[in-house]
Amino acid sequence: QEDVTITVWSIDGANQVGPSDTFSAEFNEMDNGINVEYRILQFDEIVNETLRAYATGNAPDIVSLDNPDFALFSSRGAFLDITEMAENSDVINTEAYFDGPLNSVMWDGKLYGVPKYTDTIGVFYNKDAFAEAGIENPPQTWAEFEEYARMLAEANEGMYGATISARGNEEGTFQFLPVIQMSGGGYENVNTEGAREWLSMVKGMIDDGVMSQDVLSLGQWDSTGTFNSGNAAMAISGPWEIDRMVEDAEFDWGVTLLPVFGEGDERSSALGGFNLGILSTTEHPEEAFEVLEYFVSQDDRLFPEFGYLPTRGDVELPPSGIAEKDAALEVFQEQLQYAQPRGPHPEWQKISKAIYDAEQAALTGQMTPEEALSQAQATIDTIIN
Amino acid sequence: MGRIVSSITDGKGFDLLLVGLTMVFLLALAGVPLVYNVVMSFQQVDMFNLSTFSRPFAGFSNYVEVVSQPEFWLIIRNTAIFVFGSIGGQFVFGFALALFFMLKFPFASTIRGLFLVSWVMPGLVVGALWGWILAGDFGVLNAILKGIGLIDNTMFWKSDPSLAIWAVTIANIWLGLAFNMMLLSVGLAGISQDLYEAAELDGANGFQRFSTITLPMMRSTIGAVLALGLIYTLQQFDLFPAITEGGPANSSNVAQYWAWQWSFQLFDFAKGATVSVMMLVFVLFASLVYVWSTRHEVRG
Amino acid sequence: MTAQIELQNVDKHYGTFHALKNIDLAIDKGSFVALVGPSGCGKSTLLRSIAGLESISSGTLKIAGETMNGVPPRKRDVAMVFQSYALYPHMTVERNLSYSLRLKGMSRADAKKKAEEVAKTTGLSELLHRFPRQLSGGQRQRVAMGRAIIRNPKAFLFDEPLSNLDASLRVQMRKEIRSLHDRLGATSVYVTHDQIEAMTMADYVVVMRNGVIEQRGRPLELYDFPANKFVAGFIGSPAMNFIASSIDASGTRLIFDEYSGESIALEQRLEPNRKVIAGIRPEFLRVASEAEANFHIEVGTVESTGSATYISSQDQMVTVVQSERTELKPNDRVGLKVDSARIHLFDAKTEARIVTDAG
Amino acid sequence: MTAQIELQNVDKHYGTFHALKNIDLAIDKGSFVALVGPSGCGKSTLLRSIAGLESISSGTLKIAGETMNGVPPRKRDVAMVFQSYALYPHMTVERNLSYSLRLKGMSRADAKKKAEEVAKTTGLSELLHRFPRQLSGGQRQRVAMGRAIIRNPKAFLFDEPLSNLDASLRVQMRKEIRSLHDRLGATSVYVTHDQIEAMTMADYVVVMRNGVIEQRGRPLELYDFPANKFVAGFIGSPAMNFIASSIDASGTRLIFDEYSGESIALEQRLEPNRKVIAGIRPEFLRVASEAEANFHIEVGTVESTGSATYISSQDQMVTVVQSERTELKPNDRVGLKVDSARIHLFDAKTEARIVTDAG
Amino acid sequence: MNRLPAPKLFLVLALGLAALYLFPLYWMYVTSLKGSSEIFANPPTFWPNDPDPSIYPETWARRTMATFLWNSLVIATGVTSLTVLLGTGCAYVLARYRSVWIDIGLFAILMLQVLPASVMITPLYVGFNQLGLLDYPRTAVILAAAGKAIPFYIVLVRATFMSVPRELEEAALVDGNSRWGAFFFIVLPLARNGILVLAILTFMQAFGEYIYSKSIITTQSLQPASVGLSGFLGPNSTDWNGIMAYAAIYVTPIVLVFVILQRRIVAGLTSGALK
Ligand SMILES: Nc1ncnc2c1ncn2[C@@H]1O[C@H](COP(=O)(O)OP(=O)(O)OP(=O)(O)O)[C@@H](O)[C@H]1O
Ligand SMILES: Nc1ncnc2c1ncn2[C@@H]1O[C@H](COP(=O)(O)OP(=O)(O)OP(=O)(O)O)[C@@H](O)[C@H]1O
Ligand SMILES: [Mg+2]
Ligand SMILES: [Mg+2]
Repeated sequence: QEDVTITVWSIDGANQVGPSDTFSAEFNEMDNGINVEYRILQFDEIVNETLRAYATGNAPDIVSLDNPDFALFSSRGAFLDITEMAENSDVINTEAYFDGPLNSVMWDGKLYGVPKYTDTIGVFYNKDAFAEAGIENPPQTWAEFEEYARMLAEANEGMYGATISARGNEEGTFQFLPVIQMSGGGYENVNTEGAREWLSMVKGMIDDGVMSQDVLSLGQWDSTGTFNSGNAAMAISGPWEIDRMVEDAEFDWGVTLLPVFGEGDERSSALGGFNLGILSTTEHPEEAFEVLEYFVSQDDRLFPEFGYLPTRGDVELPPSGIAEKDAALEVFQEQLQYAQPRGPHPEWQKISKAIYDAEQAALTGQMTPEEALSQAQATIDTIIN
Repeated sequence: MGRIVSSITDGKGFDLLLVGLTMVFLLALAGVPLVYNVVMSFQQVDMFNLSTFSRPFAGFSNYVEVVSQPEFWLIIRNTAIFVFGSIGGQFVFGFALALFFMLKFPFASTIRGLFLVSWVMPGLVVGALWGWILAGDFGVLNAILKGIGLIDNTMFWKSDPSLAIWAVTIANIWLGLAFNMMLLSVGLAGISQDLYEAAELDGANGFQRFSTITLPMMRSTIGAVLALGLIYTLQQFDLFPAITEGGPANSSNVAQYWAWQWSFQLFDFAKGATVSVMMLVFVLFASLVYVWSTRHEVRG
Repeated sequence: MTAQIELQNVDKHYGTFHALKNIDLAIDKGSFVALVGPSGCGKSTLLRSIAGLESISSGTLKIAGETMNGVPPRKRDVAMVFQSYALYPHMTVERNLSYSLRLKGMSRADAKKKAEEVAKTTGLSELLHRFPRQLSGGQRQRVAMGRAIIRNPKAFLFDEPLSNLDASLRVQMRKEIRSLHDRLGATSVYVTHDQIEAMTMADYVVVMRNGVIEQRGRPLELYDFPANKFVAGFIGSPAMNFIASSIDASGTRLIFDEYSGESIALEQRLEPNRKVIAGIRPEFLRVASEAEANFHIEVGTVESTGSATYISSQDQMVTVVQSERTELKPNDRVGLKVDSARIHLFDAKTEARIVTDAG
Repeated sequence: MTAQIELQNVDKHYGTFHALKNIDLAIDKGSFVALVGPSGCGKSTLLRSIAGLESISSGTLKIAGETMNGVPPRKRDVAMVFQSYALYPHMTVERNLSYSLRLKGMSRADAKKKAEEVAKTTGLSELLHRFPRQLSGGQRQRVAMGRAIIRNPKAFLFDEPLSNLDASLRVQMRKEIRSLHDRLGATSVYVTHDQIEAMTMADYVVVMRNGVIEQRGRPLELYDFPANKFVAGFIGSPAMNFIASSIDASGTRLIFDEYSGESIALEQRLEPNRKVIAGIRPEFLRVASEAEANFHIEVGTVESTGSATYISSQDQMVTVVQSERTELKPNDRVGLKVDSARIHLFDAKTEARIVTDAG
Repeated sequence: MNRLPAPKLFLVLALGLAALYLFPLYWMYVTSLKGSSEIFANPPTFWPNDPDPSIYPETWARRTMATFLWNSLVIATGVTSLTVLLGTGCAYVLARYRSVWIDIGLFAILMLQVLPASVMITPLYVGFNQLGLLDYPRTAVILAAAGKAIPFYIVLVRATFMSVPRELEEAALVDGNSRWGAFFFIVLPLARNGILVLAILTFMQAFGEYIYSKSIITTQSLQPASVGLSGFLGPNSTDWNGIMAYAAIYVTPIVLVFVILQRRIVAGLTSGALK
């Protein structure tokens, strides 16, 4: 009997080894009658490549998508409904997953995939700089965040008070949406007072040179790079930075939860991470599911080997022995509890564009926060209804 | 049969064969997709009917929606800045360099060859490089400008809405300069030396020789370079994702990037097609300019 | 008179090719100089050097007393008709003609009027709106010509300006050029292969060979007293007949060695037994009766242009021109008479003219 | 003899310009035809039509009996020398010469040998390895010439092939072309502006004007019996003198109206009082004593080429050629004698020759 | 013209301009040698503190650049051959005549250029899928990219053909050539400089071809270097010095080859009529 070939598309493995490429290769080695063919795609491309391939009947069997993109496919039945298969599976246990990640693979009460890994954002801060400025604790509220940033900024030494990513793409939404959410809004309802306040605050910081204007164009990775090289005292970013920071940063650093508006207010944070799904066009659903099960069975290796946070509560994270890293991990695990998903909505991308466009319009001063957010709201309303 | 063969070896058949083959190829590989896009701009498209031609008809609704986007006019303006700024810069600097390298001095052609580097570099690399060079805080352009005292404050090339489109334009000028220079050089070399000699004896100084001999004799080359420059600039895509992603707040977004965003970020293929069809107007204009320029060209 | 164009020890090399060799030439203001010489002898090169289109390798070039080495062409204020025409292909005839005027800032209307005038003298009136590619060869040449004569420069340089024109047009243009030259008091250098042009238009003729000036003089001077065999052969058409000869033992008779030793009395006594070349112009040979004949030839070809008849010997060495038609046929044997005063003598070795008192 | 090239009612339009008008011409196999006419009359166009480079607008063109309309140039097997040379700039002289042979499949070595031979006859031996851009104008023309004569085609078409050569080279090339023509038994059409070339080389001369053939005949026929004033004026250099005249009341005397009514007896009786134009060739006018003179002129210019002296009247209407030099000076009044048998008469209106019995 | 005051001065000026222009290239090399955080240093360092050339062999091996570059070469060669083959003749015909039809042809060719590759790819992909061409992905990319390159090539080569005197072709016809012969042996050699320049430009463009390859070629071992490079450009893990090293390896050989070829091209730049 001929081997069955299962194709897997993901963005893992481009720069360093990632879970999907590693597990695919391992599965392939096993010689169990199923071959896995793995293809790396770029982050920006994976959705439209999959769409096109799906439309022309060349789709892969398994694809790994960023969680807000997942609904685009599941809502149209492009992913295989695996609710039953999962129920019968020994490996996959839907109850074990965190709510946020699990929500993103559900549509209409059915399960269309499994969360692969997750992440979220918090505030990194330069402990040395804090000490020098005489600040003892990391900021807890946005007001403190601004106050400290202004204290820490040293324009002529090339040191900014803080850095974020307000880039005009999903990354912008990723960092801005939590602010909306913690001020009582959501993606359906973006024009909150807190969001307006926050935008004015950040705009003020940019205008005063406390934050670089380049936050408008820097991605999270590059933005945090300026933190690592000592050019910003605080950075909003996520756990994927930890390893690089351990290696590069020549100062003491720590992580704290994303600030809130008032003490005791509702917390929120972004929910990042990828999901895995089987496309409904697959000719070998069983074998594909087998592959999926194998991937899930390796979840305990996600953090130690790849630095990704697992999406399940039932996976132990052994300490790495690096104090800063372990401390950071703890913060991020706590933060994860407040993380809220983006969407799910089949037209998430348009909603997201409305959100980051509003953020950019406000921060560049093209519109007041009020105008920007109400315009976004109008756009979102037409999409949702 | 014999007549066909002899027409192909000696007559019009030869011309028709040469043009025909190429035209068929082009129609298949460029004409059909063009039509596909035009059709798509009048339809409702989603992932399921991407590969068929029969889709629900949408009339002009795609156009209406595209035009009513708040960023629409901003993008038109940016596209115009980008296109005309790029062509202008590339052409002027390219022509100046081409003329300069027509002078006889040692290693002229070798050094000219070096300028082609920008053509050699893949768009992705150029985009990334300029992304670095134009960065606000750690960008080398700012460091240099500060170093020689041209500016005091950091210029946020990529993030300042009033600079961003120019930043991309600068990078694009750099990218297209070599193309312009090389083609204009070839054109210049085709002008017979006799004419310059005659003009010089007629009392024309350098500038007059340029304006009365070089320019008119180069008319078809210039027409080609400008028309193609316009089309090329309209297709220039790599720089945008690498430098500004159309941001901040669409202040450097242009039609071609917008079309891409519609199709591949928002997955609204019909709108993407709609924007690209609107770009036809620009190209129509370029094509007319070009065909006009060939009207008076001079055969050697 | 002052020299308007002056070349001193001018040399020009094309790579290893030595195109002009130590040229010394002074051309007076207002004079008309014809430059003749075989194809490839350096005539165009000399003109181009004067115009400044070729840089000379060494020597000095002066125009109107000013040293011109290194001065760009447009500052030399000379007009030139190119052998290759060099018409501006993108301009109509009218604009070709008026180009230099417009450059000098003449108004469009004036330039146009001037162009129309020149077009009239060159017979181009009908063609003012054509482009060069729509013209015949001769029409193009006339445009090239017109482009030069429309100006009023320090010097005119003409490089075979009439070679593609028919006889009557040529006669007319010849007159036109010369009268223009006189009217403007211009200085002209005129390259031509046409003997009549050179002889009738020029004040002076300069004969070149292989990059060297062989002789310079008034037209008839060259015709009557060529400095050497080359010039003698070059000036005059059909060319002078050369017959290898020697002086007899007494020094008073010339023996035509190639014609069975027939001989003729010399006007003057010369060194006995000297080997010489006798040069006799075809127009000074006459078919003569047996009694008168100085020597004999077998007829090779007989050609007539109507006004002139050429009788050539079978060995192609001797040609006779006469204005009457003839009944002679190939292979006829015919006696020729020559006036001994009309014989030019050249040294058999150096080919230089042997100067006799008679001249 | 059969016609090798035959044109029947050939017309050619360039857009609205009618360049060839109803041309009928048959050229016999083996004959050498000279095509002459003023600049722009359509000579090059006619050659190009024969070669197949221009498609004719109407009419029939046959070569060797076959209709050639629409047949591509290469199948016509003609060789052509272009007025503008059209040398291949990327090939050396040798390869320019041997190109057509190589196309016919001749081996490289043979073609090279052939090229060397041709180079010898055209005086290009030294230049075989130069590129066209490194040649002088005359040298280029010789390459163009050589490229044609290296072949053995059905017909040779020459478009002013010698216009840039000096006199002696031209004489030599003339002989070369004609002897080549005879050797190959070829058919040649030869465009030229040089009277001597046309008269001495050609078996037949065709005179064109404005796209129309004015006359066709043996050279001396044209000279002696020009069909009309145009041909009379075109053939012969310097051109025939034309004097507006009339026949007296008795029909026996010709009155030179423009010369204060001086007159001369006619050989034959003509229609009385008819207005005519008298044509007298310059070579048949003679400066004469008061007693002999038929009419008088004021001398305008006196020019001498050495062998010939041109005396023109002040009004430029009359020119006299004589072989002796003269002492005459401008403004002298001089009497001229003409042999009345040498006078051509043309109708003042139609300009056609008036045929008298005397011819 | 050969009476320039100071060729040396021009040389210096030319070198200065070239240095200015080539700065981005220099920056690419320098960046590739920097450490990953030094890249973000403010102010930037003009020479790496601790240059590390081992990045080159590392990148070469880790990114399987040999395979990628080979594929780029295959694709670029294919595109260039196809373009030259189909484009040259067409350009020649469009240069030879002057009529309304020619105008229409030129107009059509330009209009076919209108859509950016990123928009063309969807219909092409659909079409190739139906024809089964996706099973020969490199061939498919070659066809698609040639479709993009040909109009350019035609318009530009046409300008070159315009400068070849018509009479030379006529002379060749009279010498016994067919239209083909005259085209190949007379017209083409005289236009060769323009053709060569454009072929090289086409080659280089095709060497960097990205959008079609990315979508059509799904097997990594068949992908060209541009797609390989884009693999680095993820959102969160960007190894900039690796990218620059990759880019340097990618670009350097072509730059060298080109500079060498350039001399040859220009050395023979002598066209134009000869009377
Ligand atoms: N492409 C063209 N368009 C319009 N008119 C043309 C074109 N080519 C030639 N002519 C005209 O046709 C006529 C004949 O031209 P042709 O070249 O045959 O003259 P030609 O007798 O060879 O003259 P020449 O002795 O000066 O070479 C000329 O009046 C010329 O202006
Ligand atoms: N660029 C060049 N390189 C090498 N030799 C050249 C170059 N230009 C001209 N020559 C040679 O220089 C010599 C003189 O050329 P020139 O053009 O002055 O001759 P010319 O007297 O005008 O002849 P023609 O009467 O044939 O026009 C010729 O032998 C020619 O071959
Ligand atoms: Mg010359
Ligand atoms: Mg002609």
